[in-house]
Amino acid sequence: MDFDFSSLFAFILFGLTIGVVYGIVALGISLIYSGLDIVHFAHGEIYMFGAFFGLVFSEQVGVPYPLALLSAMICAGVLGIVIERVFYRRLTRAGGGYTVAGMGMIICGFGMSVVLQNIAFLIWGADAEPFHVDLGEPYQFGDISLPKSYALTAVMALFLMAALHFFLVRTKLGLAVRAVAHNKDIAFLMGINVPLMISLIFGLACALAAAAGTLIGPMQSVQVEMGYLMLMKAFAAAVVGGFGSLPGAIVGGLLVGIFENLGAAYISPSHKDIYAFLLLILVLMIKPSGLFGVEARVKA
Amino acid sequence: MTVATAIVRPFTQAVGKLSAVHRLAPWLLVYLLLLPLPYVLSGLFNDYYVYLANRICIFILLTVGLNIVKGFCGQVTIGHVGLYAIGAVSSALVSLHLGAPFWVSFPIGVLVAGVAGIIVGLPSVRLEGAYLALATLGLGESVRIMIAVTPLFGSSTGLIGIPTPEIGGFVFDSFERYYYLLITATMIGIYLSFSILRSATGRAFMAIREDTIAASVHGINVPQYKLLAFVISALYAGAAGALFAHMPPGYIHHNNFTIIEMVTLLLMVVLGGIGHIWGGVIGAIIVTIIYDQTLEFYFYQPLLFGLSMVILVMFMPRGIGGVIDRYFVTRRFIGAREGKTDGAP
Amino acid sequence: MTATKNRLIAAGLAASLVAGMATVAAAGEIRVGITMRMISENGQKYGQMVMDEIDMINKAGGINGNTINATLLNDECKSDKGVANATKLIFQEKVHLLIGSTCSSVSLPIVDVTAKAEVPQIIPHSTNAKITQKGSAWVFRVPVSGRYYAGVNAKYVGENIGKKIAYLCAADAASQNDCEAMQSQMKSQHGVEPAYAAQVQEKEVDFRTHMQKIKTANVDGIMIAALAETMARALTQSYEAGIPASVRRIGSSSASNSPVPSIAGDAAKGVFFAAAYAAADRRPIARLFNEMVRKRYNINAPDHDFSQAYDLIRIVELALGRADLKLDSGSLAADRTAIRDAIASVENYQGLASGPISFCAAPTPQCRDGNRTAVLIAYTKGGENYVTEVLARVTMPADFGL
Amino acid sequence: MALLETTKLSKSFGGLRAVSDLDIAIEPGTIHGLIGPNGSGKSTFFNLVTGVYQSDPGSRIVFDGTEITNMPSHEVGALGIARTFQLLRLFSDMTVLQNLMVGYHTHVSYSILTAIFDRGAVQRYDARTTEEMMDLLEFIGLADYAEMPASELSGGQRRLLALGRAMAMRPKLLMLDEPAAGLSPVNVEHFLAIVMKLKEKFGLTILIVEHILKVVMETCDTVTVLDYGEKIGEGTPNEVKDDHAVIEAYLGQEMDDDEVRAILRT
Repeated sequence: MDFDFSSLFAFILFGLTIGVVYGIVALGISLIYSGLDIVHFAHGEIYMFGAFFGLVFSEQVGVPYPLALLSAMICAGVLGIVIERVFYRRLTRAGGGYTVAGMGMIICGFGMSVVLQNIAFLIWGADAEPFHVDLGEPYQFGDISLPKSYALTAVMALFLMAALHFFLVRTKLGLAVRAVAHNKDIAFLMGINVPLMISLIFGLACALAAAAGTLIGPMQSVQVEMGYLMLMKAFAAAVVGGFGSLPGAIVGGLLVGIFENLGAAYISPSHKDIYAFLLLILVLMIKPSGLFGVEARVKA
Repeated sequence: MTVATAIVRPFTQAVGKLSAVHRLAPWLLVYLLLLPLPYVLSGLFNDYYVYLANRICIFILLTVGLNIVKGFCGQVTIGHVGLYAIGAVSSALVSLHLGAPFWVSFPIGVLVAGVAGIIVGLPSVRLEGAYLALATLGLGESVRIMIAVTPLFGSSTGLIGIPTPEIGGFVFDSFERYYYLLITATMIGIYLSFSILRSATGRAFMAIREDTIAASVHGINVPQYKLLAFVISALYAGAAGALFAHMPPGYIHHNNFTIIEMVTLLLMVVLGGIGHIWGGVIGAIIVTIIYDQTLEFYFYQPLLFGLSMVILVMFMPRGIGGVIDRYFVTRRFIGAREGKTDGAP
Repeated sequence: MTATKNRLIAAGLAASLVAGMATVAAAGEIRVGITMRMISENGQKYGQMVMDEIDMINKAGGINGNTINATLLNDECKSDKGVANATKLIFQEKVHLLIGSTCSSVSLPIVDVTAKAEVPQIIPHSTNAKITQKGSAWVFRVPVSGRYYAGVNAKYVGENIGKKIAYLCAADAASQNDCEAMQSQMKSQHGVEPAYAAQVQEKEVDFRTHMQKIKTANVDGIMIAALAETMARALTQSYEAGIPASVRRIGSSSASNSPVPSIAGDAAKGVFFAAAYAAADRRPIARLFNEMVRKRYNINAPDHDFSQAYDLIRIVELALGRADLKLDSGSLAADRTAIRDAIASVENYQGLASGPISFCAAPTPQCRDGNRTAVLIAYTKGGENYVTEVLARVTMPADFGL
Repeated sequence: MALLETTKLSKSFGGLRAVSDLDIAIEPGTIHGLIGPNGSGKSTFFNLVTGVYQSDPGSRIVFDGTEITNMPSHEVGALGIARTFQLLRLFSDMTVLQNLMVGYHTHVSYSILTAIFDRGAVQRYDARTTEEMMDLLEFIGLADYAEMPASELSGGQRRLLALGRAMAMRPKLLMLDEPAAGLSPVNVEHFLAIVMKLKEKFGLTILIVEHILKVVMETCDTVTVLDYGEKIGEGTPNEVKDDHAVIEAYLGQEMDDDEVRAILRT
């Protein structure tokens, strides 16, 4: 393929617009990890559920798109809180013993993703559902056309990140969340309602995933299987940025987006989904803590 | 629990007596008892159950290997199907393109999977818990994608017509005949896993699982043992893969190695009992049979499997094997208390 | 005491398990096993249609007085599950005839299973050319083999659209096969290489990189070979990328599936493809069929998967009627052979399909790829209520593409 | 010559200097005490010696004539340094006997290949090891619990098991990290008695970190006092007890008599 800068610019732009979506999902994963010390393997399915919620509100209930986005976020947030309260809390509280603590959580998350995926399958079937949001003609940058939906996604994503940042840094509730993320025992001693905060963290993370799903739905259509690949990429993004680091998740998402688009454009398009994983391995080899992560200290 | 006792107790007693004769005696006896199984199954039921027995054997090899790295060494890998796929594809390729007999391609498949295990293991030994799970999850899927898009590895058509093994004119071309091969490999696999795990190596694995730092301080080279566990499990996966590839009808396709297969393996290990040597065996048998019996409810099957995984982890984290272990521990515990009544420090 | 009791309970459990697993095959019925991909909505509906049709045959008195007992299993389009299903149907259900599968990657290994067990297998919808090239005497294919589609497509494209074609091929068995065959046909018929060719993943969601490249390559047409949903996404994104409608979009045979127009919407307009059935068919039989499917399964215009499944059942009905079946406990093998020979004797069956379906006894692709006629169809309107038109109907020589 | 000698041993975590230019020499055959307030670097010292942490450049640790600075933990263990942990870190899901067998790991002479291909030899070897370990369990009084999972033991038994596991390594230097924490006075006596017997029997050198000063005062030959990662005093228990700097660091000035008594357990 001939090389020219206009194409390169286009590919980077494509990478950025999809990367921002990876970033939002990764943000949720990072939030859960820093708050609860668990890796949420069912987050891809929450993203899928979010997309379906958005679809239902937009196409079947018939509310305007922005309202559908908000409703989907709320629904997914509630779903997340229910899952956390009913299933995960039991495991995190149980503690002790290798089977229960680490591995149990991962297996439970894995099982949960199968459960959620199949519930969605029973409700909505396996076929992709069209999600029509007509925003008008794409933007034109010279030879490159950028559909408005992608532009909107990028704007929305940036807005969500800013909102989350504002919430965490500027509000009292956000401070409490950060305290819980930092150290649950101390937060408890300071009189913070730790279980409530954990639910809040989980709900927030799931709402973010739903936002991503609703934003990307119109561009890629909504399907039960969509969660798994998104999970892989969002994990890669979270690890690349530094697990548990919120700005890192965004930067990681953008990097993964650009990396896989350039790889697909210049190396081989059929290996596209592998590039995210390659980036993940590369980062783990060179700097296991990720770009923004802090080296964890072993306590003997 | 008591029903389980009734099943387990006479069995353990018999094994105890036999072991006194020779340590291999119980193994040989079980092997000889299992050899004519195809005739029993096809006589009692039909050939389909022989096929199921073959599937179970392959799953047992996979879960026993997975249990070593996961249950014993405590490393959460989700990329086991990737290694399984590597074993299958490499053995198939060697026999398809180089015309090598099974007896050459099989060890090559196992070795290639082992080497892949080393390549994966080297970065993985530095990773802990969640990171390892993520990295291996990506690995499994990457292997599948590589197979799916590379024409040499079968791509979307799959590898067709992988030759069946043959020894001195005896061709393992039916499910009954292939069973002999599989049961032999499975028995050897289980026996070797016992040999490894009931030795200093197995104890080192368990120590790493329980407490990495304490293990290291007590003289265990943690990275080396983690790598070893990885490679051993990769060898098991490779063997299972190669056996799967050559099983009639000799066809492999990348969609045999998806995340769903990994979930099934996980369920088998969790149900049988993580860190219990027989766990994978029990899990593989039960899950395969339940899967078969619920085939007609295919809409709800994955949901059922996912849900049982979640519920097992929540309420029975050590699976069936754990319950059996617990029974023995309780017995010994009571025994110890009764034997020593004057009170310990 | 309790130990004995427990042992009894254990023995009872084992015994009931054994009893549950052993099923006795009843005599006097024709047993048909079906393995299909029962995941997608359409997949479920084809399966439903096949079962409904069999029910109707039974209600109308069966075949020569014998009822058909059909068992339907889901293979999820996975080869190992397909093999397991086929084995279960053949050995446990002791079927006389196996119908399946809808996926090439599942039909391919099952061919060997049925060949070895000597059970006739009839395929409702797998286009991979290799299926019948294995030389099994027990396999019959109702749909059009991928090799014919490619020839028809290439001829039409080269003569009516242009020779500068870009290819986007998804990595599933049918699409890859279609794509490769099309490229080689373009080369042999018109002597051109692809203007752009990329293999994408089976369920790719983002095609913008490719569309950008194709846009700069300035092509006459884009061939998109992919499963329905992937194709629909690619079509939509090709317009988003600003590739004008004057560049024709060519689909693989799965473009006939209804998700393509319903997801792609307006982007489906102008897409053309080769298939085995056109809903726009004006024949009375086709009109009746369309109405039946619309009424029973709530599908606006049935795609060729429906018509092929329907034709298959009619062919099976015909063949079973002709076969001399004993249907007692000892005649299983003889009955299977009789059914095979009866299917092989079907000649010039004219049903819904694009062309007559003929089989013959030799275990060669020429004999076992029943339908050699493809219709070229184009969408004139996308969306849920899509409309198609027939561009051409082409019959290929039996050994074309071998 | 000292059995263990550190020179300019330092460790910083970010900006915090947990251990700073520490020179400590432990003479063979002695019981050396290490005391200091919370966060004075005692545990960090343990972790540096046993290779759990990497020390800062310029540090040097020599054990029995071998430089072990920044040596991986397992090699340090193989050289003959055994330690216990404040939080014990037992292998809870393994039996008591298996815990000891893991301790013995460095002395196991068969390889993985032997384990795979000659199970008989392994069984014979492990049977001999088991006998030795049973002797050790007898010695510490846990023989009856050999087959019990470590998680089933009581608090006192768990401390003993940690000690036994360390002893299974056949160490030259035994490092005990707050061995008496959480034990009742009677059990402390019992525990110390066993430690002393072990020292006699195996000719051990012992380094002990302890909060309960009474323990240190009664058992140690030499005591080193740390504060903020620096050595602020060293000598016999009696010398240290009267050291002004030590008292100030250790007890602070605001403490009343009751608190002092509580710490000293007098």
